[in-house]
Amino acid sequence: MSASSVIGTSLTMAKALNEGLRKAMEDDPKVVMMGEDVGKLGGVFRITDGLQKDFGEDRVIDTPLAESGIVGTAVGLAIRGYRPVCEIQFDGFVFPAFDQIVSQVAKLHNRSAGQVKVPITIRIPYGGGIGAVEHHSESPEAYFAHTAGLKVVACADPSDAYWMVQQAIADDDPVIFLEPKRRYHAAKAEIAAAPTPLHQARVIRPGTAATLATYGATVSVALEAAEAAAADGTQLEVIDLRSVSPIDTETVVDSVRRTGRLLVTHEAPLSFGPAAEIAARVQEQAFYSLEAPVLRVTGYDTPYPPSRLENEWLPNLDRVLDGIDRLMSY
Amino acid sequence: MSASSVIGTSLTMAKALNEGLRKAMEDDPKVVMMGEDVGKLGGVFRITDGLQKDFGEDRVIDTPLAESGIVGTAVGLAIRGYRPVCEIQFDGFVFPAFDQIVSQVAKLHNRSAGQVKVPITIRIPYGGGIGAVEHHSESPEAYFAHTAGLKVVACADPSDAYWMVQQAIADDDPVIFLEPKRRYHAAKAEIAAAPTPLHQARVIRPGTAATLATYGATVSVALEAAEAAAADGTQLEVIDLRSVSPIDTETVVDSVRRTGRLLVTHEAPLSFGPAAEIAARVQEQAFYSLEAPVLRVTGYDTPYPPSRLENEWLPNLDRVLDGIDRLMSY
Amino acid sequence: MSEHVVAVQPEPDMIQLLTPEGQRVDHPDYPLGLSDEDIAGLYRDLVLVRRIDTEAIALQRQGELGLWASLLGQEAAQIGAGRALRPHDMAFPTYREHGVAWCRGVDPLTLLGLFRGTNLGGWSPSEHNFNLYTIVIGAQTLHATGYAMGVVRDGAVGTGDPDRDTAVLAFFGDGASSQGDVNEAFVWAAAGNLPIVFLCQNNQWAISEPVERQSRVPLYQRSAGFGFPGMRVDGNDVLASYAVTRRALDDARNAQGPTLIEAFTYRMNPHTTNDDPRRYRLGSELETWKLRDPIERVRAYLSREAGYGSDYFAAIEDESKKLAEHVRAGCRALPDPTPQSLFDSVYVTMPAELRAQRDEFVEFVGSLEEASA
Amino acid sequence: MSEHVVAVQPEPDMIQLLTPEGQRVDHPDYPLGLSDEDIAGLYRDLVLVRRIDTEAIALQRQGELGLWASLLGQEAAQIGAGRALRPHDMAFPTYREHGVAWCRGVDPLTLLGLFRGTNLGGWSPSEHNFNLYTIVIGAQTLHATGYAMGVVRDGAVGTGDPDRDTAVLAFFGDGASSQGDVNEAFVWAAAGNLPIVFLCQNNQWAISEPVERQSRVPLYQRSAGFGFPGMRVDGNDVLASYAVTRRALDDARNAQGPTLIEAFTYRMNPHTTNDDPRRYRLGSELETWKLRDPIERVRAYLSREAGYGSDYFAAIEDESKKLAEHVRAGCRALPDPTPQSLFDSVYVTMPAELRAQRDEFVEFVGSLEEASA
Ligand SMILES: Cc1ncc(C[n+]2csc(CCOP(=O)(O)OP(=O)(O)O)c2C)c(N)n1
Ligand SMILES: Cc1ncc(C[n+]2csc(CCOP(=O)(O)OP(=O)(O)O)c2C)c(N)n1
Ligand SMILES: [Mg+2]
Ligand SMILES: [Mg+2]
Repeated sequence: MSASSVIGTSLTMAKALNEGLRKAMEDDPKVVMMGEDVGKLGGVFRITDGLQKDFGEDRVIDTPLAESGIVGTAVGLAIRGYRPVCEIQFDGFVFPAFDQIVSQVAKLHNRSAGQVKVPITIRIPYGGGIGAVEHHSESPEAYFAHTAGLKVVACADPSDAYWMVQQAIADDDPVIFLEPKRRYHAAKAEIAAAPTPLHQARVIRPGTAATLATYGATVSVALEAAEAAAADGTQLEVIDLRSVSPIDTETVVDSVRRTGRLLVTHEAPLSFGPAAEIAARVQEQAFYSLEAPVLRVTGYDTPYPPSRLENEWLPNLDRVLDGIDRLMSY
Repeated sequence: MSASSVIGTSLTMAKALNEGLRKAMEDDPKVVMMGEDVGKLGGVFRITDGLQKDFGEDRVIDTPLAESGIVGTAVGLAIRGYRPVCEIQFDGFVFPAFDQIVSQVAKLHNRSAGQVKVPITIRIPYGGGIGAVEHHSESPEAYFAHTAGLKVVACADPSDAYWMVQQAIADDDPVIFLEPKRRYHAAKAEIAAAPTPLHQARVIRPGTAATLATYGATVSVALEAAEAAAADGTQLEVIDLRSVSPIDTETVVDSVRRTGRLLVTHEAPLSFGPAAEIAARVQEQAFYSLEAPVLRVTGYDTPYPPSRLENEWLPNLDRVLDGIDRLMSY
Repeated sequence: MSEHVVAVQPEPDMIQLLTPEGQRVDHPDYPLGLSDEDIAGLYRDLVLVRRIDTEAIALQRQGELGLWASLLGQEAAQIGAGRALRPHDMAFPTYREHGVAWCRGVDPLTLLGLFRGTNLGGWSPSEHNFNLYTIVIGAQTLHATGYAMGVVRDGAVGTGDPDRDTAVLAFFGDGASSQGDVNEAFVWAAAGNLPIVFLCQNNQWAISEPVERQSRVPLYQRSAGFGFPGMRVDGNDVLASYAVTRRALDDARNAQGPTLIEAFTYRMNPHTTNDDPRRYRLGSELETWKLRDPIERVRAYLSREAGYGSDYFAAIEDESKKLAEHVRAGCRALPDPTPQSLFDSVYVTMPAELRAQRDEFVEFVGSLEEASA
Repeated sequence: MSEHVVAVQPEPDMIQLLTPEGQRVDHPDYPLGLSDEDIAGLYRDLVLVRRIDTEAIALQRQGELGLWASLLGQEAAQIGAGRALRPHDMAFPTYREHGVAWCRGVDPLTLLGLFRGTNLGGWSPSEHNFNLYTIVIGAQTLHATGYAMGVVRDGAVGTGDPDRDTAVLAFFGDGASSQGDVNEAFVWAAAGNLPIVFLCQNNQWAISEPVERQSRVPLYQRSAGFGFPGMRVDGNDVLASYAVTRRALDDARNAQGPTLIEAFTYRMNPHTTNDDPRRYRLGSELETWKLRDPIERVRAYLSREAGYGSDYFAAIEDESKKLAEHVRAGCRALPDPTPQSLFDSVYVTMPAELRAQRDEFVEFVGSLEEASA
């Protein structure tokens, strides 16, 4: 299937990503995929399914089993003029590559005073809710968002998945691309005819009573919560941030100026997490508009729990609604 | 010199740390020091000076040159019942050990449902202002503070340095111990007779107009700023947080309830940094007391710059005073 | 003890003491020193751990486990190594060493909890001298190395006292051999002449990647360049696995330093119950390896050469059925952890802010229960 | 060309083509193929990079540089390797390869900027085919490996066209050999049969740690277990360093795969200007190595065997003085970066929020200047 034909069709997020990657490879011969099991197997989630068959082993590379090596060699490929797309098999396995990401990928453009570009995309299936064992359900975005030189984005629906992965790859800056793995096979959705700018947030449900901002895996939870709250007469405005770094603060602040209230939700642990940054900015930029403090509903400050407890740990519908209740009680 | 004799004497922070480590080794034969150059050389900052000579090569270990190996073997030593103290030579070199710290050191106690203790202390000379080359001036505390299972503390004066390093080592939980390297040889100060609890913040200068909260390397800047502001008639309350994780939020909130205003300063970059967490908590817990938004004066969202620019980049006296001006203008 | 013949090795340089056909072979450097009764005991181990594995796969299919990483085909490497350990030795497993866990006295149900999602590793490492499963590839090799540093510092090596001298056994896979951590562990072990044995189960695959993706030379050769010996053993031969590991552990205990053992074996099942190997390997490969089955050859030896009869095998079959029953019933009965245990054991001393988070959580969960009551 | 004698190697297995006394030696596998004029050129390189080093140390003492990492004693390893590169080959240095930088045409002043703190690495890697200095130990070996993957994908290896076939040269230190990244680079290079040469300058020390802390066997042996050859060269012998590196680079270009070269040398100065080696090593060690000085032996050869006279040496001394002048004056004249350049080149496309941060910063800096005016 030629990728351009998917516009207007309905796809799962997994398929949309696959089509997006295929399109990126068609558009630019310098794009290479690399990672553990991305070739013959098509990745443990099959996101790169069929790409090695169609583009060859030189462009879809089953690497040795070492994440620092994957990202470190991607840096070298980038210096040679390639545009590597690394797959990290699961969120919890990105840490062996942390040094290469933070000290090399993020800094090389700056180190070279702009003379070297590092257009690497690091794809990370992230987040919980799939009943997995340890290290397979984490949300490491805050680590990367705190690192100057990196961009961090998360897709939440198939159309964004299709477009954003192409935008990330085409971007001359390094991008950490978060894929909410538990949404890979959720409801199909239509692929839009054109992309939204990569770092622009989107109001995905207008409302007046309060703003609910989130991204990635928890966007669907936020929409459910807005549905439930509406049934109770509370109209929530839901924002899909899409980009964790940079954050489109303006869209959030605009909304809060209208609603006076903000709840932020994500799966990453609470303390020093992304919601803290959003709270800090919003209370600074919309101080006089806030009728309540910015509240946060997130993963707890514990390691990701054994899967029998993950539903309690995750910011689920009940917890978000409870947060909204607390927010409205001010 | 027997360590107990230093109480009441005046020491530099470097010497105080050295005495604190010595005392910890005397008190518990399971305490071992490990790292690059910590033995014969006494560390590049001489913080472990003389310890190998006095305690032997088995307890002060010059390791091979690999940070993942240093921390990973420390985990094994801890499982065997030891209490390892790892020195990371400079802040920017902790990242090769990131996986071992985040996925093993932080999680092993939880993984074992409490059956394994990991009483590892990871000492990191951190922060800028010493005219160094790349990777030698960073402030990585937010990465660790966002990681459940770790504790993160920073000493700011010789007495705290002496006591806190012993408390960190004696703690059964893993502690990231940040040493503000540019303060190693700053003014001597007297070693107090008894320690403050490790995770308790301290009001180091009382005031009424606004609260200035910080830790580690920027405590002295905050005190200078308070001095300067006092000359202009603005009485700032300065809090040395001492512990970045857990944060003693209560002490900060108490202060803000009285002053109505808060500025947080640290060297780590702004976005997704520690000040964001403090702002998020304070606006939540002291919403009705705040007369102005919580403001932040921190490193910028760029890689640490070449040293000829570091004074501009760091939260220096001018920048903190400017922040106070903005804070008071609400 | 039956007559021994020296057979041709199926792979050059691979140490074998029992051929796939069940014939005992001698190797000058690795005398076996086991009675037929001992061998019958190993046979029992092999059968029982395979049965646990079979049951676990079934339980996963029935939705009782979230996942299972099968050891099928690797029983001999694991039982051989596991039985070579002395009680006070310490072992550091990956996520697939169910056979070693068995040898270390870990209740299979505790293991299942991890794959069911009721715990993250429920046993006490110090009680069993068997560390928790480590999922991040290779990380445990450094833990094992550090533990061995502790052994040296405790003076528990090279004393000649068998109840004191202690060895450490670190497991890892062929894929893991590429990780920086594993190679750093080699550096440390060599530099410190540590009492550690690195046991690489080369099961030919790292999920979909054949071992050739990791190395173009046999993995046992890796250690020489770090300054310690390496050897390849037939990992489907429980006797060779036992003898070679025991020898290396003895060397470690006697302050002879580290050894790398490559146990040449095969992962006969998918990587985990989530995997579909039809996408990346030929069925014929599996067929070849079935001829080298680790259990069949011991059974052949016992019945043909050591005079064990159907009674013996029936008794073990019986025991195996009972174990299966224990595993099935026990797994279903594993209690879910309580919600508030989320906050337990994050720290030895729970910080006040986490306690507040827990208290809010408990209150919230209570309010939900109330609402739904 | 003078008569060659085969001398006894001072270290077993160490390749040497010029003895410390200045005698040419032949090695069957490494024909030199240089004229005396070429050798005189190498001599010039050695003298000039040593001079840059001397000046930099002085500049640091005068407060003009924050730090300097001296190459004293390692000139031959660097010039030999640097001159073995073809223009379109790519090199990946650590922080000490000033001699290689020289060969790659990087202005010494640009280098000094890094140590002065006016830049983080000012040259264009693609213009010089010389990557930026990398300070995180070992990280660059993976970059070099990835670059070599790109070379292969560009079809720039094994074509037989010398202007097309490209090799990659990765530098690292004896200390760095312990890092996971370096060993992962070996895994990748071997698995991909990549056109890369790993050049380990074993200068005997990693700050205060002697090489025995990292390995109990010679470092050149490390690569064999990964599946590619390694050899030790006399790193104080510029001719051997040249010939061995050239041969390895040729092999790489010809699709023969990777090579590890251990250049056996000595760091004659402190680790950096911050270091005090009296704390950890004996002065007598330095005295021994002075007898193996990399420059003296070439001078001895040129004057004794190749007929170069004092005129030649005086001319080079003259050039060296001029270079010193250029370095001294140029360093002092290096402009400080503008404050607002803090925000340049963090991203190719500056995000709006960072632009806002910059604008605020510029305004703030302006207000300070106003206030102080
Ligand atoms: C650091 C890390 N990266 C990736 C993974 C995902 N993963 C789990 S098992 C596996 C393959 C391991 O292969 P091998 O080491 O040969 O062990 P085997 O599974 O064959 O026993 C991978 C890639 C992981 N667990 N840890
Ligand atoms: C990851 C990392 N850890 C620590 C350091 C600090 N450091 C700088 S140079 C050095 C010693 C390196 O020794 P070696 O590799 O032998 O190179 P040499 O300096 O001798 O050229 C150390 C520990 C670093 N730069 N990077
Ligand atoms: Mg395997
Ligand atoms: Mg060195």
